[in-house]
Amino acid sequence: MANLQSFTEWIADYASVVSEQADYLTDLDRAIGDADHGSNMNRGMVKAAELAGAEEFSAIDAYLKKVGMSLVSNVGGASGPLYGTFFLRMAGAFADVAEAGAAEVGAGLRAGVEGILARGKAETGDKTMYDAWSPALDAFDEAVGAGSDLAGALRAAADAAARGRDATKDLIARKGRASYLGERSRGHIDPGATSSTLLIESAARSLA
Amino acid sequence: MANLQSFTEWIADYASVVSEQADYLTDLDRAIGDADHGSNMNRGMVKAAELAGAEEFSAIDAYLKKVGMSLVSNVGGASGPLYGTFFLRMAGAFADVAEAGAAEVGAGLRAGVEGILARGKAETGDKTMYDAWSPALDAFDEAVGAGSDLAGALRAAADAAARGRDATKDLIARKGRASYLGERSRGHIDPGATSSTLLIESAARSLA
Amino acid sequence: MKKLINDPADVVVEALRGMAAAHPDRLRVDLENRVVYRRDPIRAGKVGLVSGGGSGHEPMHGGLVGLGMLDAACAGEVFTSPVPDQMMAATKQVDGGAGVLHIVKNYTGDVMNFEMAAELAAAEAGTEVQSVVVDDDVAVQDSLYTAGRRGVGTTVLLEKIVGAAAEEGRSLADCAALATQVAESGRSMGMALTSCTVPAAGKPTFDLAEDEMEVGIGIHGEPGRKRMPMAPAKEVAEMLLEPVLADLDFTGDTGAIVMMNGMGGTPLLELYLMYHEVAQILEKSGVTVARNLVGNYITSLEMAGCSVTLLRADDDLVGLWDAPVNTPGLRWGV
Amino acid sequence: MKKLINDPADVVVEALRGMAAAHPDRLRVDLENRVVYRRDPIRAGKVGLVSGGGSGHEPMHGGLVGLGMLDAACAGEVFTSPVPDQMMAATKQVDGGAGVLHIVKNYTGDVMNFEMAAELAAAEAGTEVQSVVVDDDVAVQDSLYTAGRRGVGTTVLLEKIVGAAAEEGRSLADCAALATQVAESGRSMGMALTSCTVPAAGKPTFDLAEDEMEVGIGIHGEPGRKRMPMAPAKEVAEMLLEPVLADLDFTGDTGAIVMMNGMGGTPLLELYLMYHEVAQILEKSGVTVARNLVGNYITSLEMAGCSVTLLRADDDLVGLWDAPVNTPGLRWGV
Ligand SMILES: Nc1ncnc2c1ncn2[C@@H]1O[C@H](COP(=O)(O)OP(=O)(O)O)[C@@H](O)[C@H]1O
Ligand SMILES: Nc1ncnc2c1ncn2[C@@H]1O[C@H](COP(=O)(O)OP(=O)(O)O)[C@@H](O)[C@H]1O
Ligand SMILES: [Mg+2]
Ligand SMILES: [Mg+2]
Ligand SMILES: [Mg+2]
Ligand SMILES: [Mg+2]
Repeated sequence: MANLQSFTEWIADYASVVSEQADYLTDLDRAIGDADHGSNMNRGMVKAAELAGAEEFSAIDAYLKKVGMSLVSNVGGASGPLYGTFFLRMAGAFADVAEAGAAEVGAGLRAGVEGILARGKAETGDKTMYDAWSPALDAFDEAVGAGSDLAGALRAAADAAARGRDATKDLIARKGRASYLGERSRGHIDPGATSSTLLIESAARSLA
Repeated sequence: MANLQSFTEWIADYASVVSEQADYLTDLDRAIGDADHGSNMNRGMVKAAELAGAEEFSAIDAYLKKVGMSLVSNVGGASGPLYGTFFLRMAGAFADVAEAGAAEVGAGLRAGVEGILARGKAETGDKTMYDAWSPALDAFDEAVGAGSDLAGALRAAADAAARGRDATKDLIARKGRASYLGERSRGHIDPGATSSTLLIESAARSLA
Repeated sequence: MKKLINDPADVVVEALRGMAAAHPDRLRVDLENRVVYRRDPIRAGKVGLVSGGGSGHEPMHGGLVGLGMLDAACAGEVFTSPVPDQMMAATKQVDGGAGVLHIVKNYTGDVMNFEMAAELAAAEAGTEVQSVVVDDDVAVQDSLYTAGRRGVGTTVLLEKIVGAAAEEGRSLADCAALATQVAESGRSMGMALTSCTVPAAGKPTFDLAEDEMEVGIGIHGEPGRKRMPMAPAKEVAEMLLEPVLADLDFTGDTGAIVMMNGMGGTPLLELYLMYHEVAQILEKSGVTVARNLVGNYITSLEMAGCSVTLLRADDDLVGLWDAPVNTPGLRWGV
Repeated sequence: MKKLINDPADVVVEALRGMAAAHPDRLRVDLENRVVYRRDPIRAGKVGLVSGGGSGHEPMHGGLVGLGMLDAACAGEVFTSPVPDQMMAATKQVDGGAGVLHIVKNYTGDVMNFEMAAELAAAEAGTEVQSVVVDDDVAVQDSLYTAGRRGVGTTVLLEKIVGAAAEEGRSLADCAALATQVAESGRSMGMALTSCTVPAAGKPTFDLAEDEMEVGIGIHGEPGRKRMPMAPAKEVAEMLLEPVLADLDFTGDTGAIVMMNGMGGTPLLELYLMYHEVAQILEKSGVTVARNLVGNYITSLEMAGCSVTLLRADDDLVGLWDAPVNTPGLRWGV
């Protein structure tokens, strides 16, 4: 079961992963974007990770809402509104939830991803972060259906996300900056799919 | 004895030498100037060499005057007025001279160099074209004094110019663009001293 | 990376301090929100014009704030869209009661952040906000199923023209309609001789060989549509104008406002040389140049290269173009 | 060499064609003599202002021709002084009966060519010509026994100020005296992050390592006084201002006109950042900034780098500075 503390650990863990991987994320974005995805995410996650220390939170939803607002306010670019909306919508799914099991976390992730879709209007195969999220959600639900606990479901989601991320390599981008490259976007992994996979992997470490 | 034809040959010969050496002159100017001496001289000499074909000249002085005016009008930079003045003043020394021997050519060169001094106010050791001309004139006069004919005197002058040119390498520039470099101008041969040496060498081939 | 900067993280805010120091007579800079405002508060009843985007395109947008042009410009990190907080702050400040127009370049990030800001500003302050999205870059194919074309040079011309309309006192609806008209009448195409280096990234976004150029480039150091061997200016001009002219109809009496824009690292000497080529092609194509701009207006840091923008302009647009403007980047009539 | 050009030999004349095409409302270009003139003939009784020099420093000088500034600018080959024929043609054209002032930057070539032109113009046409030689570059030691200091940034400020005085109808003697005053009151210092490539030469004039900068640079791609490791903007600003401030006396009430100038390849973002550093140092030094310019005004092709110019300016100079000017490169009040 994941409680408020698990969620703050998730954010802290992800912030440290992003800081380590910032150059890599930026390199991915250099190939098919504008070379800022790592610094965008890092700028936002540094701020988001500071929230837990600066303020006393009493509930998961209040905390996730602040994380979302902080990302919206600090990241900019495409990833700011997308990740910000993800956390804001996820927060909405945790009203009155103090301890989250597989069902609650699954609902939360799905609400978040619906936010990403609402903002970005991406579809499967557009070579965006959704191409990591979509198989991750499916794998999560499948694992839960097969009797997995939260830890197992998150592990399955992370693996699926990684496969989805790798599969973006062969796609032609149809959304975001990489779409301007047309054919030339093929052959490169999508940076946002990569940072999203890292977020799910981090959840698998922290939330279960 | 040098006649009008010898002088047009001189200009034609020098034009072809400058065209061959333009990159080298520009390289010298790149080190301590602004990388244009070769193209400046080449632009001017192409035009000067065209004069003889385009117009019928009846006297050396009229021809040299046109050469000087053409250089003034086409070279620009420091070398334009300097070489232009050289030929204009040299022309003045050939009034009524149809056939020039060592005495006339010596007087002509000296008048030309006085023009360079009047324009540029350089002194010996300033690391300019004057550092080629000054020993060249002295060597010319000495050779004439020792009984040399025009050919011998020009050969002596060319050798002395080359030594003067080489000696500019160790000098610190005090005139022209190279002077802005101070100490850092040392170690490089002066481009103008090089083009002047080529002019005297060309005279040794053409005027005698 | 060689730049005249201190810490790469401080580039944007330190440059904004420089703008504040340089133009106290005309600008006011909110350093915390990173918004450049006109010095004087908005005139009651005037539509407020807000633009913004990533930094690194100067003078756009901060240098285009002033009489007859923008009321506020939000500065994002280098090549990164600003965040909704900045746009909300700006929108509230320049609401003179007649509503606010957001001028947005068509990039996913810019569009989404401005969208969030408009939703929030309407909810929080009740400010009426309309938006125009500029997507004029013919290097990118337009499609409903992709992010569509990028917004580039036409943005500058639009900010000038709609700025004049707002100054005249036209309504929000009129300004928005005019903005849409301008956005639809402008097309651009760019190319690069070199890449640029985002300060935070520390190395060039792409590499070009000594004999290559990148054609169909945007303004963020993104690679373009194709890499080609270097070509003479004349051919470059043809390559840039061909798709622009194919996409704009100049039959009838309509003239063009032409912008020969430098990407930041190309000297004016070359821009004028390119303008000569462009003017010749336009003459051959029967396009009358009503007005022109030659210089660095929408740049990509220190990238060497250029872009051409053509705007179909009737007498009304040209009249608005000629109206007084007083910004650091564009000034006449005052 | 990567440039937006056709044949390197045609760069200057093709760029002039571009200027002519871009500014038919304000300029007239004599392509044969390579002189940029104001469109309208000189007003009888107005002193004519002629400047010129090598090309590659745009907008200086051709882009500074117009109301309130130059009457004519002679364009030499890239980085090569124009020839006397050009200056003579210009001098005769802009002689409105009140004489002509030649504004010359202190380079051996420029000085000698303008000297020959003045001698010839006086002899041929009887035009009264006076000259001012600008030598404001503190990177170079002044001395009677050398070529002295180079003329750089102060030239731009001088052309604006004396341009306003001539427009006011001041006499040749007054304009020349004012020009001398301005030349003596201005000092500059520059630096480069990269070299530049003269089109005809085809390769960079000097090479700088990735971690080096060249301090005390001129405007012709000449190497500077010293090569140093790259430093933060703050230290660069100190390095540039220190010798400038040491050479100008700002005690009393006199303020400064400050120009933060880009060398052609440095983006405005960095110039504003540098201006912030400069403004801070000036404040600490007790120097009041009366007016400022931030941008590319006297450049060195695509060189990355900057220079700072400080001009001691009393109320008279500031008044002349504020007078209307309408050139492609500088415009206000019109
Ligand atoms: N419409 C969209 N829907 C979902 N994800 C998107 C969309 N557009 C872009 N992205 C994601 O955003 C990532 C880029 O983020 P980032 O580099 O921070 O922003 P920007 O593209 O504005 O520079 C892409 O790799 C992609 O995964
Ligand atoms: N005052 C002077 N007197 C004599 N020669 C000079 C003087 N100044 C410069 N020179 C000569 O001119 C040469 C440079 O010519 P050039 O490169 O064509 O002109 P610029 O220096 O204007 O670019 C120098 O190498 C030097 O020999
Ligand atoms: Mg990006
Ligand atoms: Mg030279
Ligand atoms: Mg970005
Ligand atoms: Mg030169």
